[in-house]
Amino acid sequence: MKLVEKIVTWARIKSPWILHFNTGACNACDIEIIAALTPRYDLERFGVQLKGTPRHADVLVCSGPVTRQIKDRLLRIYEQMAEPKFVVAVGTCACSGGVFKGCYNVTSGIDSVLPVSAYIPGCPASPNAIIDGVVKLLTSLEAKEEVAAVKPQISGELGPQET
Amino acid sequence: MPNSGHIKVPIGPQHPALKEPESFLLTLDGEKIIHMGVRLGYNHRGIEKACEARSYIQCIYLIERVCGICSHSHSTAFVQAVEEVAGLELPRRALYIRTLIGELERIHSHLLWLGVAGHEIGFDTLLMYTWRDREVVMDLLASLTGNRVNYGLNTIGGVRRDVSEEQKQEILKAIDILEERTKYYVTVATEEITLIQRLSGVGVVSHDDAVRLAAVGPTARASSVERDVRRDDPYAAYGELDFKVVTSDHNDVYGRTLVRVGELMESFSLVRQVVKNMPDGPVTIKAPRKIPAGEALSRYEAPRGEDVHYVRGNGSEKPERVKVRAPTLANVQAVAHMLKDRYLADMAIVVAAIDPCFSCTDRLISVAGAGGRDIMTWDQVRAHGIEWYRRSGVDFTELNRTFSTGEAK
Amino acid sequence: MTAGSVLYSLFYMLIFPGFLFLVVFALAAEYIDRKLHAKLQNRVGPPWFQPLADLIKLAAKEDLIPSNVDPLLFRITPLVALAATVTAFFYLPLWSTTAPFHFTGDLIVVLYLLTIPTVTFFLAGWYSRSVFSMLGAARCIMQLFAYEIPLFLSILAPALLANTWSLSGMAAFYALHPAYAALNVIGLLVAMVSLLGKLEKVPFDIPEAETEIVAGSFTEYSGRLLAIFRLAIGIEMVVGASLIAAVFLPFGLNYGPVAGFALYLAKILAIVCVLALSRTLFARLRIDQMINFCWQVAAPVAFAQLLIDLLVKGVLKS
Amino acid sequence: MRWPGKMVRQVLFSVVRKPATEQYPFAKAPQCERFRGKLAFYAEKCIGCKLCMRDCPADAIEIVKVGDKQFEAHIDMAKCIYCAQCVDSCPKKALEATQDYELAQLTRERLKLVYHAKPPVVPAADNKPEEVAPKS
Amino acid sequence: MSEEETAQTLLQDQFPFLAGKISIQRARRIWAEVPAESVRQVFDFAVDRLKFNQLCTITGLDEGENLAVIYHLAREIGATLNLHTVVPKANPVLYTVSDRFPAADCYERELVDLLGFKVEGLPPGHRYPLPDNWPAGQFPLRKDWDAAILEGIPDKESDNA
Repeated sequence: MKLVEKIVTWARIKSPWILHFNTGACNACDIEIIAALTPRYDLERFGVQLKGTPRHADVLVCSGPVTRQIKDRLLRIYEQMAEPKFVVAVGTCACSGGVFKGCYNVTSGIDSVLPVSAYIPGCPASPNAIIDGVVKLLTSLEAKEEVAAVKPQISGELGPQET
Repeated sequence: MPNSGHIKVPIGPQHPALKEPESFLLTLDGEKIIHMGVRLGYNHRGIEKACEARSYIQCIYLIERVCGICSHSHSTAFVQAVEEVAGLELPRRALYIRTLIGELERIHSHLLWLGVAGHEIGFDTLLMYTWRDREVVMDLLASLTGNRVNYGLNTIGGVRRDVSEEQKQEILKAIDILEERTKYYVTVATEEITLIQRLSGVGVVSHDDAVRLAAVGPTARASSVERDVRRDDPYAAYGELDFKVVTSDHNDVYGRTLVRVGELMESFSLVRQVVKNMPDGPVTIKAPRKIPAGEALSRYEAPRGEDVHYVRGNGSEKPERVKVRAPTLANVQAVAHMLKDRYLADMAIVVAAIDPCFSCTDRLISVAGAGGRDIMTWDQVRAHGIEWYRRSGVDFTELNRTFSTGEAK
Repeated sequence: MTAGSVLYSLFYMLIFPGFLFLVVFALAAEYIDRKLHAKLQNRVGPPWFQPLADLIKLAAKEDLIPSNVDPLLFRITPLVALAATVTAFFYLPLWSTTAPFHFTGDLIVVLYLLTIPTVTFFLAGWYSRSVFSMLGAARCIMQLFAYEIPLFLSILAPALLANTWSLSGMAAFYALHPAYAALNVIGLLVAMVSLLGKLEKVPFDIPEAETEIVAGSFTEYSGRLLAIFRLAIGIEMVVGASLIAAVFLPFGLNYGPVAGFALYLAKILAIVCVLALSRTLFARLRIDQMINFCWQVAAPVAFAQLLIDLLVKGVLKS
Repeated sequence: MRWPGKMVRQVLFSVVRKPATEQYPFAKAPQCERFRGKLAFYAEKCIGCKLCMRDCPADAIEIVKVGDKQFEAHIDMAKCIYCAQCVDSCPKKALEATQDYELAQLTRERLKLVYHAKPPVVPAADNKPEEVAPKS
Repeated sequence: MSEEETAQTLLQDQFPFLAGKISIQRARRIWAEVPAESVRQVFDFAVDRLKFNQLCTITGLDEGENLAVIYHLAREIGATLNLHTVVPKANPVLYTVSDRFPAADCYERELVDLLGFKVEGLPPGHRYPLPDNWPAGQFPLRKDWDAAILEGIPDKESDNA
């Protein structure tokens, strides 16, 4: 039984299929996400495939501050995904609303709507940063308890790990 | 699919063909599109209002993020307007650098478009190759401005980063590579027969329609409408550079492809000219924090067409009013026209052909569909399906329960 | 029928060259297809275990079944597809002139068994009750009508020449007179094109055109059921390739099992590579273009092939 | 008659050619020197004019007075848009945009960055703020 | 005489009340103050006779007790004519130009929703640009508007606009 679980976890880590959803971003993060799939960065090395339907996807990659209009749809798409599923917030707006904080039609970041498993800041997050984030997420799945995988920052002090 | 009974297909907000959350409701008769409603506004963030609460410097970065692909276009259009209000005379070197980045941005945007167009018609190889080569110009932009996208180069009264001599050499080298690659794509685009079959005759807009619908940018130029702000209303350094406005009389997606590829070639020559005659001197002048009262209109030829920015100052640190008109708004009017009586299979490429940038468009607006219910919830889709069965003689009413996905069987 | 023979057939069906072998083979083929695709696009591509990982991961995911579909049909269609493809495999002579199971007329059976998956795709999509699935299903059937005729015609020709309706019989015939196989080159081309259509690969991936109708018939499928479908498609690729190999490339069937097996693998590999190349090179056709192509180009060419073989046969008779 | 498959030569050539893929994250290519990554703050230079806070488009940075002539910076990397306007605005060069872009974290809290002020007795030998392990 | 000055004189000859109301800001930028009642004639004249046949956009402004609107007209090559006209906030009525420029339709609906203009002759259609669950009488671009009003409203996408 243990072995089976091991194998399944291995399979999950080795084939994350992503669904990309723009929740009101400025396109910058979106083109960088596509760029991460093209030859120079080639996310398929890690088994990542871009899927069109929530049904097939394991990871929901969101970019952009959640606009009032999109919030519903975001939830609905998340519901349509099959367990186990993860949400990755790509870009500063997705992490916190960023520069759009205070615009009357945006909420603040994906985590105001969905549970987020990985934050990838950057405006836009460069393809390398996106790969870095994906790898960190996958390794965290491997080492069940999450934050262990994240290296401490080079300089400066980070906030608390869990609150 | 039996041609009895029309079926409504919601495309988006989440759909593989759209990298942005927009929604088109297609009414299909078999595979033919007989009506299309478009609904934008999923990207509506309310930027214009937010600008009135931010200082000019903060506004630059906000406006830059109206759209990530044409970020330099928007920020330049904005700072041009502000500088005109403030009555600043910019150093020529700054203008040249803006032009340089603008053209590089056009190159990256058009290459991007070529790849996306390939993807939309299932020609992923084209996507892969164009985006691979696009990385060259991305690296260039990164080394010039410090970021691959959202360059943050403009500031009121000039540009934040200068161009060094060795960078000029880099640019010329990169441009040579890109030109050679682009020549290759020209041959592919003009000779690959499966490509041409999918592009030519699709999404036709006649010259008169293009004028009537006020199309801008490559969409208009592909219908032989000579509109190019760079020539009609010169800004930055375009007055001193020589280039020709690329047009095509194909009126269809194929024409738009040719126009964009042609503009790539023009951009290469423009970049070379800029690098060659870039004057020396400072790249920025001291700009006041408080911008005097006044108003200005600024036009800019973004990769997708004409950007229009209107700025009114009131002597404070914050603008009184900022108005943005993005090119896609002018073009989206044409899409419904193009799609009439086309095949569903053409929808993706036709929409892509105007190189839509809905996030620009939606910075404030959301176009309501031309009649009819716009986007259907899944329940509505099902209701439709069942209704449609009944018309074809089968009754599934008892199955018409509300849609619940959570359950695992 | 003795217990021994029963055991033998069981082993044959389940282990080698039956189900297990097929699964491994299909995964390998999918890997080669994807890796080569990536290489052709100047990328690195997936690691060798990728198809396996995908399969296991999907199998371990939850199945979502829309509450307004018929659960039984929704679940059963993937299994039917899988069963049909696997069964078809047993009638193919792989590395000897005789297939494990054969009777006169098994050619027809194989062709129809290979049609069943497409039909199940149609049913799956049609009863998924979502717009995209239904469009995908409709396109499946249209495409079926488009490519089946050329495929049947092109395979009919060699059968006529060999004067038998049994694949094994054909294999035996061409093993005797290999020269005649050279006559069927045109048929080979047509068959390859039809196979592209059958496997729904670019330029004929219209039923699952991602940018138009999301994932076609499979839009509503997830988890285990999707895994089975993917497996069925993978096996269909191998079986289709094996069919073409058996009919059009009947070389080295009587050099004994080892050499024969190696040759067989080589043939399949070659065919898979051609498929990958074509899916790299072309843009997707529109459904109308596809149908026109199949009816106006492929079918007539196949018919020409038929005439050639008939003439040759007449010459032989006299 | 024009045959389809114009890209065939190019495509077949790439089979033998080395892929264009970078080996990231196994081999890290250096960033261009103008790259705007994570912000670094040199407390000993800061004079607390708070121009950075004033110009930040996303109010991601906060300068807190912790003592006489001692300031510490609280930077929210989840808000920062890495425009480096604060670096340009700072009159004393107390802020710098580093090359570090691998900022992904699994929790929002981990994205909050705190640069503590140095006690004035310590000479500002190297421009690095003191290394402090993440408190858990 | 420069292109701009020609346009200026032509306009002033046609409409005497425009004398002194037309300013040339710089090359290719002409601004004109037009009284609300005659804006449509000036507009048509500019489009038909002076060949300002491209409507860039329509900008709406909140000028304290008045609302204002600017029609940005452009020539294929060269100058831009900006017609600025003011209407009282109490009764902000405009006449549509969407019969001349189909694209103007959405610009004008924008004015209606965001600044509370009343545009007469606008073809019937859905409200635009704001979502359907937007509270009535709220015009975000007015200076006195406060985003706090949105707190109570559920964030839903409007399914049938």
